[in-house]
Amino acid sequence: MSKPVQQLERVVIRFAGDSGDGMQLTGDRFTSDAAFHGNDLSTLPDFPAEIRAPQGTIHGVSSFQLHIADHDVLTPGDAPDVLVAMNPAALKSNLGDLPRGATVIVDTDEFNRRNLAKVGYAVSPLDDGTLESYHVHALPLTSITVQALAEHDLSRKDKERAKNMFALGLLSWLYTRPISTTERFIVAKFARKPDLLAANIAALRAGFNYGETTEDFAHTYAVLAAPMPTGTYRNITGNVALSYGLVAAAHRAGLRLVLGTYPITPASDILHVLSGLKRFGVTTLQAEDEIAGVGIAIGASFGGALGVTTTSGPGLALKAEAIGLAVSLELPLVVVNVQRGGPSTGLPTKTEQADLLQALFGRNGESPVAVVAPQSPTDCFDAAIEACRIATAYRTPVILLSDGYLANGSEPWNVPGVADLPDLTVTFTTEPNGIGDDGKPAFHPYARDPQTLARPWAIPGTPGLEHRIGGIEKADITGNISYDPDNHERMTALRAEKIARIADTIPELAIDDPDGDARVLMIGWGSTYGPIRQAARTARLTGHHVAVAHLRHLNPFPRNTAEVLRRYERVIMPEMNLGQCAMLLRAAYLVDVQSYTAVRGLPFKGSELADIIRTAVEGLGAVT
Amino acid sequence: MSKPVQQLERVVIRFAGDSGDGMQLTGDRFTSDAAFHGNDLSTLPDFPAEIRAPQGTIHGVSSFQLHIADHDVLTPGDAPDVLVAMNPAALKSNLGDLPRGATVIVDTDEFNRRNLAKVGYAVSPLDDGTLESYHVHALPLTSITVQALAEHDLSRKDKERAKNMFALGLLSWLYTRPISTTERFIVAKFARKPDLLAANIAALRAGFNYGETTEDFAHTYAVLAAPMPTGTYRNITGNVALSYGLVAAAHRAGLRLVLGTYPITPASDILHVLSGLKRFGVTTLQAEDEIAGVGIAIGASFGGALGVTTTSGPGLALKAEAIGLAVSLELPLVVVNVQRGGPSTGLPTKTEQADLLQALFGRNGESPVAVVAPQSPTDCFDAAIEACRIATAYRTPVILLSDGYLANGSEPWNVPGVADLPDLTVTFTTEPNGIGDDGKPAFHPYARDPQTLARPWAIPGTPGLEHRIGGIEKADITGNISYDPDNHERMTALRAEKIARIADTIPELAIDDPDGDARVLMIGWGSTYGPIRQAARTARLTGHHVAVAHLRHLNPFPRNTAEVLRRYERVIMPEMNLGQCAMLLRAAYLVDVQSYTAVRGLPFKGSELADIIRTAVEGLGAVT
Amino acid sequence: MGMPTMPSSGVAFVPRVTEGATALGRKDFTSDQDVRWCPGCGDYAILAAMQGFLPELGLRRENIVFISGIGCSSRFPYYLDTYGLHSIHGRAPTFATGLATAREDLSVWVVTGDGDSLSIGGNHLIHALRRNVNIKILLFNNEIYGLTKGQYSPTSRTGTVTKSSPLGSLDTPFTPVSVALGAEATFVARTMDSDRKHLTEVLHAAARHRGAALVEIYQNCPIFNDGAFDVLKDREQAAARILWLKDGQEVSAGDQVAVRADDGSIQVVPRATASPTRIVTHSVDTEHPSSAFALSRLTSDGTLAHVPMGVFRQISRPTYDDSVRGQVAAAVDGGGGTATDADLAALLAGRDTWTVGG
Amino acid sequence: MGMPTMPSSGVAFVPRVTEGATALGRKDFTSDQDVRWCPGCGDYAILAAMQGFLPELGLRRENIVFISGIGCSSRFPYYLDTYGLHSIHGRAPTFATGLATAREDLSVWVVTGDGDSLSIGGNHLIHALRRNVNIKILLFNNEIYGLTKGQYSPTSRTGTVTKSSPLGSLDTPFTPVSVALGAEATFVARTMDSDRKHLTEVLHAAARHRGAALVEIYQNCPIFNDGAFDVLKDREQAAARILWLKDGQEVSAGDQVAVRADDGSIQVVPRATASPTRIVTHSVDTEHPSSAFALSRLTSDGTLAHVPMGVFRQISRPTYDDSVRGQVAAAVDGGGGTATDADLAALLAGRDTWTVGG
Ligand SMILES: Cc1ncc(C[n+]2csc(CCOP(=O)(O)OP(=O)(O)O)c2C)c(N)n1
Ligand SMILES: Cc1ncc(C[n+]2csc(CCOP(=O)(O)OP(=O)(O)O)c2C)c(N)n1
Ligand code: SF4
Ligand code: SF4
Ligand SMILES: [Mg+2]
Ligand SMILES: [Mg+2]
Repeated sequence: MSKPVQQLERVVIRFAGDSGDGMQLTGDRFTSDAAFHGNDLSTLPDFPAEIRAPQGTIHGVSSFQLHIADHDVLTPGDAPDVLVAMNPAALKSNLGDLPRGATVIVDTDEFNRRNLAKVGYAVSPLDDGTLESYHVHALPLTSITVQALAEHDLSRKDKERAKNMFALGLLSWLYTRPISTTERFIVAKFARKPDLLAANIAALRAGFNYGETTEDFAHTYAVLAAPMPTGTYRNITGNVALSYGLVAAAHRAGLRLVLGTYPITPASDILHVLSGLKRFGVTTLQAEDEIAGVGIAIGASFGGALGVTTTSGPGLALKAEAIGLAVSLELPLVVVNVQRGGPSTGLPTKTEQADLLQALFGRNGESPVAVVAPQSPTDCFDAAIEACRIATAYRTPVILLSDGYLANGSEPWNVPGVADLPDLTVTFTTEPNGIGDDGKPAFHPYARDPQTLARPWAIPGTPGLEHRIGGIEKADITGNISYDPDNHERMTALRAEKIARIADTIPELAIDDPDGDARVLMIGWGSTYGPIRQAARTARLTGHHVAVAHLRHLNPFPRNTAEVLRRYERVIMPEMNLGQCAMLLRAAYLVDVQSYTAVRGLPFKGSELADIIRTAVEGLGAVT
Repeated sequence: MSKPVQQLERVVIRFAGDSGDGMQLTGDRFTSDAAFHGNDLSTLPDFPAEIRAPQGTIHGVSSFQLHIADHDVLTPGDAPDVLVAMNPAALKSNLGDLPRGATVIVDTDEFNRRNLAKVGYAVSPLDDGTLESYHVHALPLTSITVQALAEHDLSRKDKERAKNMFALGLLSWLYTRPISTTERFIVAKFARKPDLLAANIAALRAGFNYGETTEDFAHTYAVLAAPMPTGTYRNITGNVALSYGLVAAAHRAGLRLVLGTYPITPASDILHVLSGLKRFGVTTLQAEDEIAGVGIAIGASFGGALGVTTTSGPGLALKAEAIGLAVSLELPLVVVNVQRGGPSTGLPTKTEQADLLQALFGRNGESPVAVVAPQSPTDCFDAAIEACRIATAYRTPVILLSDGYLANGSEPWNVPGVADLPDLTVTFTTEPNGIGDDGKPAFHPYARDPQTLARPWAIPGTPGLEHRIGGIEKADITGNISYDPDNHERMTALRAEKIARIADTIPELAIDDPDGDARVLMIGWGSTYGPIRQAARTARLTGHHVAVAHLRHLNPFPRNTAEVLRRYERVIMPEMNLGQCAMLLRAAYLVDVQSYTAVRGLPFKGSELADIIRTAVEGLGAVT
Repeated sequence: MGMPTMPSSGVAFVPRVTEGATALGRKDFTSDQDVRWCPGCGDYAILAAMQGFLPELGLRRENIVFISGIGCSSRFPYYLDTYGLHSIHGRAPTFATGLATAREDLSVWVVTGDGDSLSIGGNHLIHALRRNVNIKILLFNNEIYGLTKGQYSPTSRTGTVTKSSPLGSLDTPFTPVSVALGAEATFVARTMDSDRKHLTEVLHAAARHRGAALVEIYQNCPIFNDGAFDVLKDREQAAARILWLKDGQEVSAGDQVAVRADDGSIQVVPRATASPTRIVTHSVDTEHPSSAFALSRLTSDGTLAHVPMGVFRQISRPTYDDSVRGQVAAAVDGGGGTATDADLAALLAGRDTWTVGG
Repeated sequence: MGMPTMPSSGVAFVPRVTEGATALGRKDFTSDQDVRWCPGCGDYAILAAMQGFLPELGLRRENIVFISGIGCSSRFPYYLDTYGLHSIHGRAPTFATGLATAREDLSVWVVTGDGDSLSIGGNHLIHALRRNVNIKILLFNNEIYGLTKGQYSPTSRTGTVTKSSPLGSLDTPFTPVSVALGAEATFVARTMDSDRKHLTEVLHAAARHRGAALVEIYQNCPIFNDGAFDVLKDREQAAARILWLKDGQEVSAGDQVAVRADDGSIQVVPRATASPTRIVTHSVDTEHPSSAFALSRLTSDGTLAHVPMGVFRQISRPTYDDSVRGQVAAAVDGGGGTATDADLAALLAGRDTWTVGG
């Protein structure tokens, strides 16, 4: 590397282009390289609901942001330091997010009259001063790529399509990244298409060399590896981590995993991943709809498998009745809901946290279920295991509330050892557990474990334990149909108490307050974890003491929640909804939890929440 | 009437027998007579989920309780003064509810060995002293009836089936009721079966004469007419009143009523009633399932009709996704949910209030709807009109939360004049309401009324206003698909604010506190109205001052709710669930609303709540 | 792809009562629950037939599961001393699909009504049939909603007067056999509550079939739709109306015979007027469902003038659950047997790892 | 019962562009929204055909409504300047049923995909067909889930490798035409995105049909299932594969002809070997759907070796919406016209009233 290298602590890069430009792939590859390089990182893919809207339009813009740093990273970054804009639409739709002084790399080939007109630019923004507060690198990316591939026997179109690899090569050079891992990736991906393999490698290298050669770039940057705990690391998205968590849980429980599901964005990838894991005994059934998906899972659980169903908000609504049945049957069931923008079809590819109340209350009658929410892409793995633990130990549906940001976002993961994962061994009941009216040993499907209140799991094929269960109210112990008023009251209470007792086996709510004297608490749940921690970190830099806490269990809450909330003068809860969890906390503990909400389809920015903290702290008087 | 007449202020009678014994009919007729006689009254039918479980079994017992009085009646009565038990099963399953000193009339013909054995009586309870604390009238009802019909050319079975009319005749005599209205009813009902007509009339008269003749009854009772406001009265059940309310609302709105529904207990009767009202332009479509039912209603609303769908809990769960669409489309929609015992299939023929949170939150995303709950069978009429008013004025789904008790219970109704009903006239938009990008007049489907925030209702067939709407997030004003973060936030806020503004047009929460100095407030919603008022009345008799208030609007709450709640030292909320509305109030107002709950499939007893009030009042110190 | 060769029977992998053990009897299949149908309900007869049939089937009781939806008919599982699941309205095939796929060692039966299976549950029914999941679906068709007290159903004849159709229903009813054939069913049959012998025969055929079997059972509801099938129960009338379907035999009823018409339909005509080459010989296992479909149309006018009874179609096609298990088994075998901790560790690590401090 | 005599056309009560007014053109039916399908998507061709067809239909634009579910295809309504409703996944027929019943003066079209209509929405589809609601259902069959990025659908051929079926799909696909015929459909047709002329003809036939019309449109998805119907687009191959269905004419493709086999099926054989009496003459309006059903089976093996195209069946049966309106109208007329306040007052009071203080 002959050009000077400037060291950076962190950088936020956003790749943006047409849906057909391969921006998700480019981002993914850069991420892998960064991860491999040892940076900590966090990513935020963002794409339209349409598959491939007409080229060059705003609707068709797809982007991928990543934040890499030489230290612990909590969010994908509030604003990009570098924007790679492959066409005018990409520039136009992303410019608003750029802070002054940011770097913009554009493909001038695409800034022709037609494309400019498509997005309503009368004059090219490259020419009219629009970009004067940015560092602009305007290069004819497409034509350089085509030129670089002159020798290759490919159509012009195919050559053009390699421009994302050129861009990746250039950025790799700019951030002093070796391109060898991406080369390996290309070799694997195009194994059967040698022409494209060669072209992509050539384009990648051309991009790298271009940086080195051209005078456009004065120096390169280096973001050093972040200090991380010892371990073997990989980069992983939330959906993949969640899928692996389910497989690991089934493995540790000694149960077959049966997924019944119906595709829906942003949950479909879990189906895609699991359908490739048959080697682990995983059975995936793509059902005719969401109801059938959960029905299949419940049927499988009845048969002694770990029944799982995956969906997003509208699908969760459809599953409601069947989840209610599972509550009544008291069978294990894991319902993964990857939240997206609502109501109705809403914003299918955007993130939101607005299904919490649906998860808790979206069924007829008093129908309690456990709810667990992962807090980061890698935590999706652990949260999935936790959901499976609760489902199997308590014989209950558990709703695992991920969201679009966690699902598609990625970060480095310190891969756990299999033996370190919790032991979830399940034992099926094989012997009678009571005495019948006739004085003989009998099986009572609704007798309960005194500790957990879980009922026995006796599966078909077990001789002597033949029994019938259903969704009509059942007599305590025997499980026979009962319309008795006292029994109904007792069973309703038992179902509620069983869920409440899960709190016996979950950790208390931990508080992060390094200064020890905070008077303001910011509390969150789910994917706001990163932004909240980032905000606290930022606010503390300016001397604003704040405590933060994060709820991973939404039902039941940790036992010490009341005590934690009452300890602070102000409690603020940021949520990507209109205050759903805050409502629950207020009702449960009569604490004036104040909502700070945003419903924008995007995660909070750390800086935004830091401001909230500062205002709150200052509102209480002297900053300590 | 030759026997002495004893005057009573009130009496509670329960008819109980086999599902095939016609107890519901008997109760209905007695109710009609009492109503016609001018009593105030309230009824509580109670029957199993099975159609006609095997004769003589406990599962097959069907009962009908009614409370008649010479004064304002609020509940069907805490406990029967008189039990008519047509067989051992009916006696066994109802005896526990009888206070000492109650009257029991039994049909000895049915107390044979076989029937006694069926319900586990080794010795007849008529013989073993079981009934010694009751006034027992043991008569061979069946055989007297058969005897009385000796001349009739009918099978023995048909004769036996008239025994309910004999019992009705006897009770009519006992409570000094003329049997002429029932005779008219029989004439109408059996118009095409003269044999049965004659036999039923004969049995009815025989029962009446039996009382007069036999020495078993020493005197008769009279419950005088209750003083009631001037008006024309009829007796009506909640389901019928609700159906009529829908028809009246459509009439007053000038809209066609289109019901899309799927049968489910206890809501089916609304379909049955409305399907008979085609003369009022009412269109009823029995759909293939609940989803289709609500889809039909929404489609009809899109076309300018008043779209209504009716269901019970499990059906509401299935409708969730489509209701969410209606929230996004902002079209009028009335969803009637007649709550029953849950979760899952639960207790299909019993009452409960456990779908409140489902109504509010049972959908994906932030998906606000208005919720209205009737408080008595007759109020079902007014609440239905109110739901239609809100739906049409605010272009929103409204969930009307009735329950099994209101649905099947009945009471006298002061029939309103049509002209006194609210004017719900709706105007469709017929002209462009904005200016397009091209500067020409344009139709903006999401421009809003500044007051109500309702969007225009422009129906197909209106030239020039062609537009497309859907469940993906829409741009403010234009309604075009929009994935813009700011727009989504704005639209989410607008949808919430529109529902909040309904509070501008609903009455404030009224307080009943005759003493003016109560420190305890008992607040309720829905069908707990009667028991709570009754409880307050009872408690006040012993000098326990209490205020009561009742929420008819559950979303939004009346504007003064906070102020009301904060005025009292203790606030108690009885609910037939685990505290759902209390949770909402606690969260909204941070007031320590204390739940008193019962989940027994039965309404509260007034006495039970009176005790709660007394304990609360006494807990505060000196009773004033 | 390692698909195993197709097992030949619907109960191929279900353990049988072992030789020498005392055979099970009707009582062994009778649960301790009181039966709660109305007096005279056709469901009693079907239950009795089932309790007689199950011992004949020779399977271990604990390996039999009955799954139902909601409706009078759906109470069926409670009365059999096997494993049972009384689920929610219309969804029974979904639970059965999950169970049958997870467990090849079970004999899985679905009991459903005409409303449960064809109204709210129509979609699950047709998907279970096309997938050919190894479950046996018994559709109790009483042409009415019994449990909700008598509204018309998707099989009620047009013009049926009920509480919800006081002026007569307007919908054209489904013919369940036609629906099933249009949905790629591999086994479709029809029988009747009152004909214990035929019912039992059909149950045997269904149990033997490897794949989804739809059995329509005409069932009388004396309370809300009494006598709907009386013409088929009257000996004399039945003889003229019922066309017994027997593989390899002519389709006929008394002196009438089924003939294939020029327009592709099947008509029933007096034998005297039938051209012999046109007479329909029933073949349950023709690959093409067209003949079975044409037969199914004989009842579509609702008059019950000509009612084929028996197995319309029974063909062999890989079952969904066998195939699913086959793919999983092949993957497991191909990976060297049940996944070990090491296999899982390799999965979790993936291909792109790096090591810190190691 | 006052049932009005049956209207003859699907648009009988829909106002037409008045004589003398300038006829509408393609532009009048083009909305101001940017079309957002992928380049090369078959949906573009169907949209173009529709925008050409609608002016020909001669109806007033404001009386046309397009209703769709969710899927790429379901974005269709946004691009037409008529009234439109983009609803939720699988449920479009329900909204259409409500609208068509409430409003006889509208021409109601449903646009749906193979997943939307046959996976999640299968039940609503078959019920709309059996009821014969006067709606036109256009099923864009690309044999894939497009919008969710390419999972197999209920019409995907067995063995299809997708993201959710990496070892090949296992389900037997539905043949949409067979499903519809099994569900009592009165109008069933098939056409193709690329054949604008035939597509337009079929749309005309569907529009004219009074009742539910199901039109299956083979549609290419270049992104996730490219070329699924290419053999039908290649001129030469198409000639040998496509059997054009024309009422009253022989069913044939090039030198091959459809014959009715002994087993009730229809086979395609070289004309030379065909017995003339066996050759199938197509008749769209036979009451019996058996012949249409047998024709529909020609494509069930997924090879597209023989593909009937055109109208399989078009028979006349009262529509649900006409009948519903008829019952209401009869009741209203019978009651002396639109209910007045007095009528309502009488209803509210009922027959058993008493008066207090009056
Ligand atoms: C989700 C839901 N919708 C509606 C119902 C009410 N319901 C119960 S059974 C039934 C129909 C029963 O008819 P069918 O399936 O023919 O069974 P049958 O009672 O005639 O045996 C209905 C509508 C329900 N239990 N759940
Ligand atoms: C309730 C619900 N479930 C799932 C989805 C996700 N989804 C949207 S479209 C679709 C399938 C689309 O396939 P198809 O109907 O064939 O339409 P195409 O995109 O191929 O035109 C699915 C599964 C959804 N939007 N809503
Ligand atoms: S209602 Fe009909 S189907 Fe139901 S149990 Fe009674 S007789 Fe049988
Ligand atoms: S994914 Fe396929 S069906 Fe969807 S728009 Fe693109 S090409 Fe068309
Ligand atoms: Mg039925
Ligand atoms: Mg498709």
